[in-house]
Amino acid sequence: MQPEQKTDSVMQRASEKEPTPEMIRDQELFREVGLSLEEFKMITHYLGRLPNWTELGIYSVMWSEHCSYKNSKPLLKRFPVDGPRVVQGPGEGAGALDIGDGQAVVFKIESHNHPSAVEPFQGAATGVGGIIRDVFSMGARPVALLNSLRFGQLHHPRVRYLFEQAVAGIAHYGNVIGIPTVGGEVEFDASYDGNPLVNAMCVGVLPQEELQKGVARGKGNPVIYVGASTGRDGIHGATFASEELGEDAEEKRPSVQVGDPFMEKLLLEACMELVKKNILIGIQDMGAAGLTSSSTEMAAKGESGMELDLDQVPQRETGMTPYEIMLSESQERMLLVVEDGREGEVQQVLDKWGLQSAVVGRVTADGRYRIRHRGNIVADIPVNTLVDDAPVQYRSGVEPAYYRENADVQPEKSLSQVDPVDALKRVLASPNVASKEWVYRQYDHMVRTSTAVRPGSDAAVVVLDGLDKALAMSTDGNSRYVYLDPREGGAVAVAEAARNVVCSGAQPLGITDCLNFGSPEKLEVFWQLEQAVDGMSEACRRLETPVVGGNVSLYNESKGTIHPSPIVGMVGLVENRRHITTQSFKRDGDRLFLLGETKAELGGSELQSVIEGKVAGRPPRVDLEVEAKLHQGILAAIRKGWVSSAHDCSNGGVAVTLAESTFGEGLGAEVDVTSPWDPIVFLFSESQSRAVLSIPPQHGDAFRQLLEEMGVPCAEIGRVTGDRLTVRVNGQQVIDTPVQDLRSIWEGAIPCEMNRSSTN
Amino acid sequence: MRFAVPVFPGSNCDQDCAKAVREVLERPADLVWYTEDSLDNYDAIILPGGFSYGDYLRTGALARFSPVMEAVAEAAEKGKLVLGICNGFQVLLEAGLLPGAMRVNDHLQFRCSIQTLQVENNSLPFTACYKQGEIIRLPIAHGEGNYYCDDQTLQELEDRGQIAFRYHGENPNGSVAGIAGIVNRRGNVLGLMPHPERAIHDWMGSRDGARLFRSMLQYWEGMYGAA
Amino acid sequence: MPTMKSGPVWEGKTVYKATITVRLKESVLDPQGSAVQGSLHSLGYEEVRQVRIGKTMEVWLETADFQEASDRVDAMCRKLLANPVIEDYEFRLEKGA
Amino acid sequence: MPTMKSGPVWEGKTVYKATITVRLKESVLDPQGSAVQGSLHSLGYEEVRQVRIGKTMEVWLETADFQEASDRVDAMCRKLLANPVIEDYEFRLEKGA
Ligand SMILES: Nc1ncnc2c1ncn2[C@@H]1O[C@H](COP(=O)(O)OP(=O)(O)O)[C@@H](O)[C@H]1O
Ligand SMILES: [Mg+2]
Repeated sequence: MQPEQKTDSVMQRASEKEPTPEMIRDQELFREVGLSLEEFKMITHYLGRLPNWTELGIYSVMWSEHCSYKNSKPLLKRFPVDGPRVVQGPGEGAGALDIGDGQAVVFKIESHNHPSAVEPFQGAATGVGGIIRDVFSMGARPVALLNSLRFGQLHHPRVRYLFEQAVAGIAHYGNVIGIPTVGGEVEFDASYDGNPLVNAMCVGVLPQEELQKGVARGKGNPVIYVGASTGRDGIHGATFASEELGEDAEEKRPSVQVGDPFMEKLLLEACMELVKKNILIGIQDMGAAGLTSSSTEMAAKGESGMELDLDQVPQRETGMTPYEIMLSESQERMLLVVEDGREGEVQQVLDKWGLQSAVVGRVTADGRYRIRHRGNIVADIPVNTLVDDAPVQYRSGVEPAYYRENADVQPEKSLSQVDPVDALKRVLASPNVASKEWVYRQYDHMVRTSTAVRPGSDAAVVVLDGLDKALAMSTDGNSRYVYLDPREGGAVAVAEAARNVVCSGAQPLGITDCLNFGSPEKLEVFWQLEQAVDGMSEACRRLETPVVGGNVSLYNESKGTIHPSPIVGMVGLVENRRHITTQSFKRDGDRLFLLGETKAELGGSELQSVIEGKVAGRPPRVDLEVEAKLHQGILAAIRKGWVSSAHDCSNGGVAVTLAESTFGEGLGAEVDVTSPWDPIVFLFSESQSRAVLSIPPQHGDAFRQLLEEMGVPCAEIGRVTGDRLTVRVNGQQVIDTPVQDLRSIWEGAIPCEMNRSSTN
Repeated sequence: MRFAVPVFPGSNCDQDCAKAVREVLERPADLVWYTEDSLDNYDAIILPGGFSYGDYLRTGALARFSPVMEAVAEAAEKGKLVLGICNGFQVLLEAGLLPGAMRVNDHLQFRCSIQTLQVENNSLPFTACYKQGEIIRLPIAHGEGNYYCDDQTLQELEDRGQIAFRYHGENPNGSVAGIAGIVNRRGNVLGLMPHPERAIHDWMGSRDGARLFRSMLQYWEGMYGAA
Repeated sequence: MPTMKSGPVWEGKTVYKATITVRLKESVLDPQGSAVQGSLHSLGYEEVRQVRIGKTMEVWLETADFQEASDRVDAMCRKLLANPVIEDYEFRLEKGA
Repeated sequence: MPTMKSGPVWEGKTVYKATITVRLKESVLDPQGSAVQGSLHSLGYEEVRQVRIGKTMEVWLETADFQEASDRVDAMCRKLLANPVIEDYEFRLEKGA
């Protein structure tokens, strides 16, 4: 066919209500769907004519930040993505790493921030549903879920409502589908008052030969649509996610989607059966930008074209236009490509699970993306212009003034006079540090009977059926540090995630990340993004944990910009179940060791936040060489069977590390240390690369010798005993409190806040 | 002794139950699709937890009309052991194989935690390996475990020793009289909200659930010999 | 209406809409109602004396006549839509979409 | 919608009962309704064309007059009882327990 003939045959308008191509141009209607004049010109150039409304919609979602990463692509290139274990790096639904025995772990994290700000229950629930589809569309059996959450201050009733509903939504989806939610993290800060963050991570496992890809290949092969029917829900969700939450966020409410975890459970089982039968050429979920992004990406990856007939698409509302069908983000839908003639086999499996399906198109060889509706061609676009040729923005950031001003702040001085017991109680009562049981007791964290370390320890551990191995996993990110110094903060996020995994007895393998930032058009925000990516990259290189996938969520602004919040999802491998270690003290009489060096680092600390109500100064620095040595030392000791408990030092410093270790079994500790610092600094400094380990008395000496040989600073600081936490610093008793008192404060803080009413 | 684990659309503890039978008892356990209408080849049935039919309408309400439920009723009638765990319990209530009904937890939240229970009657086919009055720990994970029955039914349950387990200490869902699990009059059908299959190894946090399965095997061997 | 078959009359059948209300029996404690009442109080609605929560179901069905529709809906309620152990139901039937 | 005008209040308060119906907006997917519809079909009720499931709430409250009761119930709905993002509500108010 000649291009000119085709242009003639593309319908200009699918409905009377749609603007004509000329109107789009003359009235600059492209701006309404988030495209710039420049981008509109590019589209016109690629098509060789004016786009109609449907085509414009398709470009707008495919070129949105959410799908095209137009602002972040150049930065993502800086991440290390290779390594001996990498089976699948960024570019598919999820990344995959070799875990031996022919198996791979498949995992990814994704944001659902904007939908959760508008409708927290469904927004969070559909976020979980989406990330699960990303993992099983790779052919992997999902085995665990995690999440990372950011909310404003709990004294606002609306914030309580958002928090309560988002947690309930996450719980609902995971519980119903039957995948344990084994971990996560939550931070509270005023910067999230109007813009909460909801990131969900899913981890799956598969035999490597069953790894699937999202490709469409083979001219004439059928494209099969499976799952829920398409409605008008979520239209323009991808664009919505790529804009600031303005005053009109409320009006964008129709774009809220409702999740059906029951449907997804059926879809999951059906897809697992199809994978086992080995009949799929390609499979991809319909996530952001729905049918449009799944089908175009499959065609682009397969270097093919595709022709879709929208009349075949199952629809649950009448009179939907091509624009609406293409851009709908109805949930629980999948797109499959199979060999011509094997539709029947697919059908059989789908029928068993009671899923509706339809052949909605065919793979073509001409690189065109062609859509039919009621017999007319309503879009005809070169596929690669949607996916590979999406415009990219190159920017460079500007260092914000606050960063310079913070250089002079010295919180160590202003905080040194605080009473240690009072400080400990206030830090333990801070919702950032307080027990998150209120959250995770709503998650079924035991279904699948593989959870060896339940939520509440440094990392969760999930055992693998039939193998002696286990997977440790954790999500981390300290947004205050990143705000104060994005480069350090980015590196710390990776280091802390790895440290958590190590303290559980695992070798860190790799990460997935979610970059939650404000508007990249603000050059200070872009600077934060750039710096954070550099810090994370550096840490990933040094700790040998490549980035195998991730997600970017920009434009997180409502009343102001959120704290820059890169989240790291780390997966580690426990070689032998005997190595699984948790943070609670186990035995009276065990010797206590503090590994690592304590410096006077209170910038961005929990202590500063609860006492002074501010985030200022420089955050703790991380020396990646030191960090790596710490990991090796802890793992070596664990593998020798010498470690009763291991808990890293993070928010709230050594004081919180010690207190939290006593809570599990109610076993107290007597600690006696010498330190160059004031007691308050020693106790609450958040210096990196530290952990507290308890060691049975008979192994203590050998342990210390091993760690010293490995170059890890190692101080014996006391022992596990009784039911009080007692701490002497430089001969002065600074804490002597019953564990039970501390525990009630720590356990009660969030439930107590949440018992107050909330409103939507 | 051969176990069947019926699978409804939305069941999600089916594999866990089968695995528990294999690991604790070393006996075969088959997953049986909900469209099956015969369970003649099995000696015991475990209705698994999960969200059959999404728990839509009422928990267990839609599953009870599956063909396999007629076979379950038949098996119960014949005196075979039928164990309903969590959603399985809810299905048994809806199917009328056990008295009462389930309401949403009194605090309205889903609750997952390891809970202490008291064994109220150890003379049942499901509880013989426990001591009378023993305090055990089993995980729960449900949003609707708030068992209800009227006063007369409760009195009957008490009088006839049909209460198998009661929550000890905290009542995690508001159930009447702290009931965690009940049997039918004949004692061969047990429904309970806690998950014994999630407590069979120390690394799971408790292994008190293993003895429930052992009790079933012991009972069966007592009836039919160790085949 | 998304999944509904076209016009109201089709092969001699009529579309009826049943609006069914299912309530917990009065003797059954309603945990949701109590919780909502608690929330209303703490939001400052202290004048609230009691709250009971039930379900409302709208069922569109196509039958020969009103009587058949009514019989069928009643049967659906008895069999599936309400649980007689703890719930009561009532319904209203009207003609048309 | 209530239309009664409030009269002068001479003495104490009156109990009103509000019957509130909360439904999913028409454009919002109702997976529960679809599942119930599927079950009704497989139970032989093939005449069912669509099912939508919502909530009904009965709230008893004690206020000075009808108008106040009506205003307060409306506020409760907006603030707590209905989720305006995905649900619509309506209510009926009557006097007496
Ligand atoms: N922050 C990031 N770090 C690394 N890889 C990323 C990041 N963001 C996105 N990617 C990768 O880019 C690819 C496209 O991502 P995305 O469009 O989010 O996938 P999906 O289509 O499943 O939503 C994915 O493979 C993803 O892993
Ligand atoms: Mg930690």
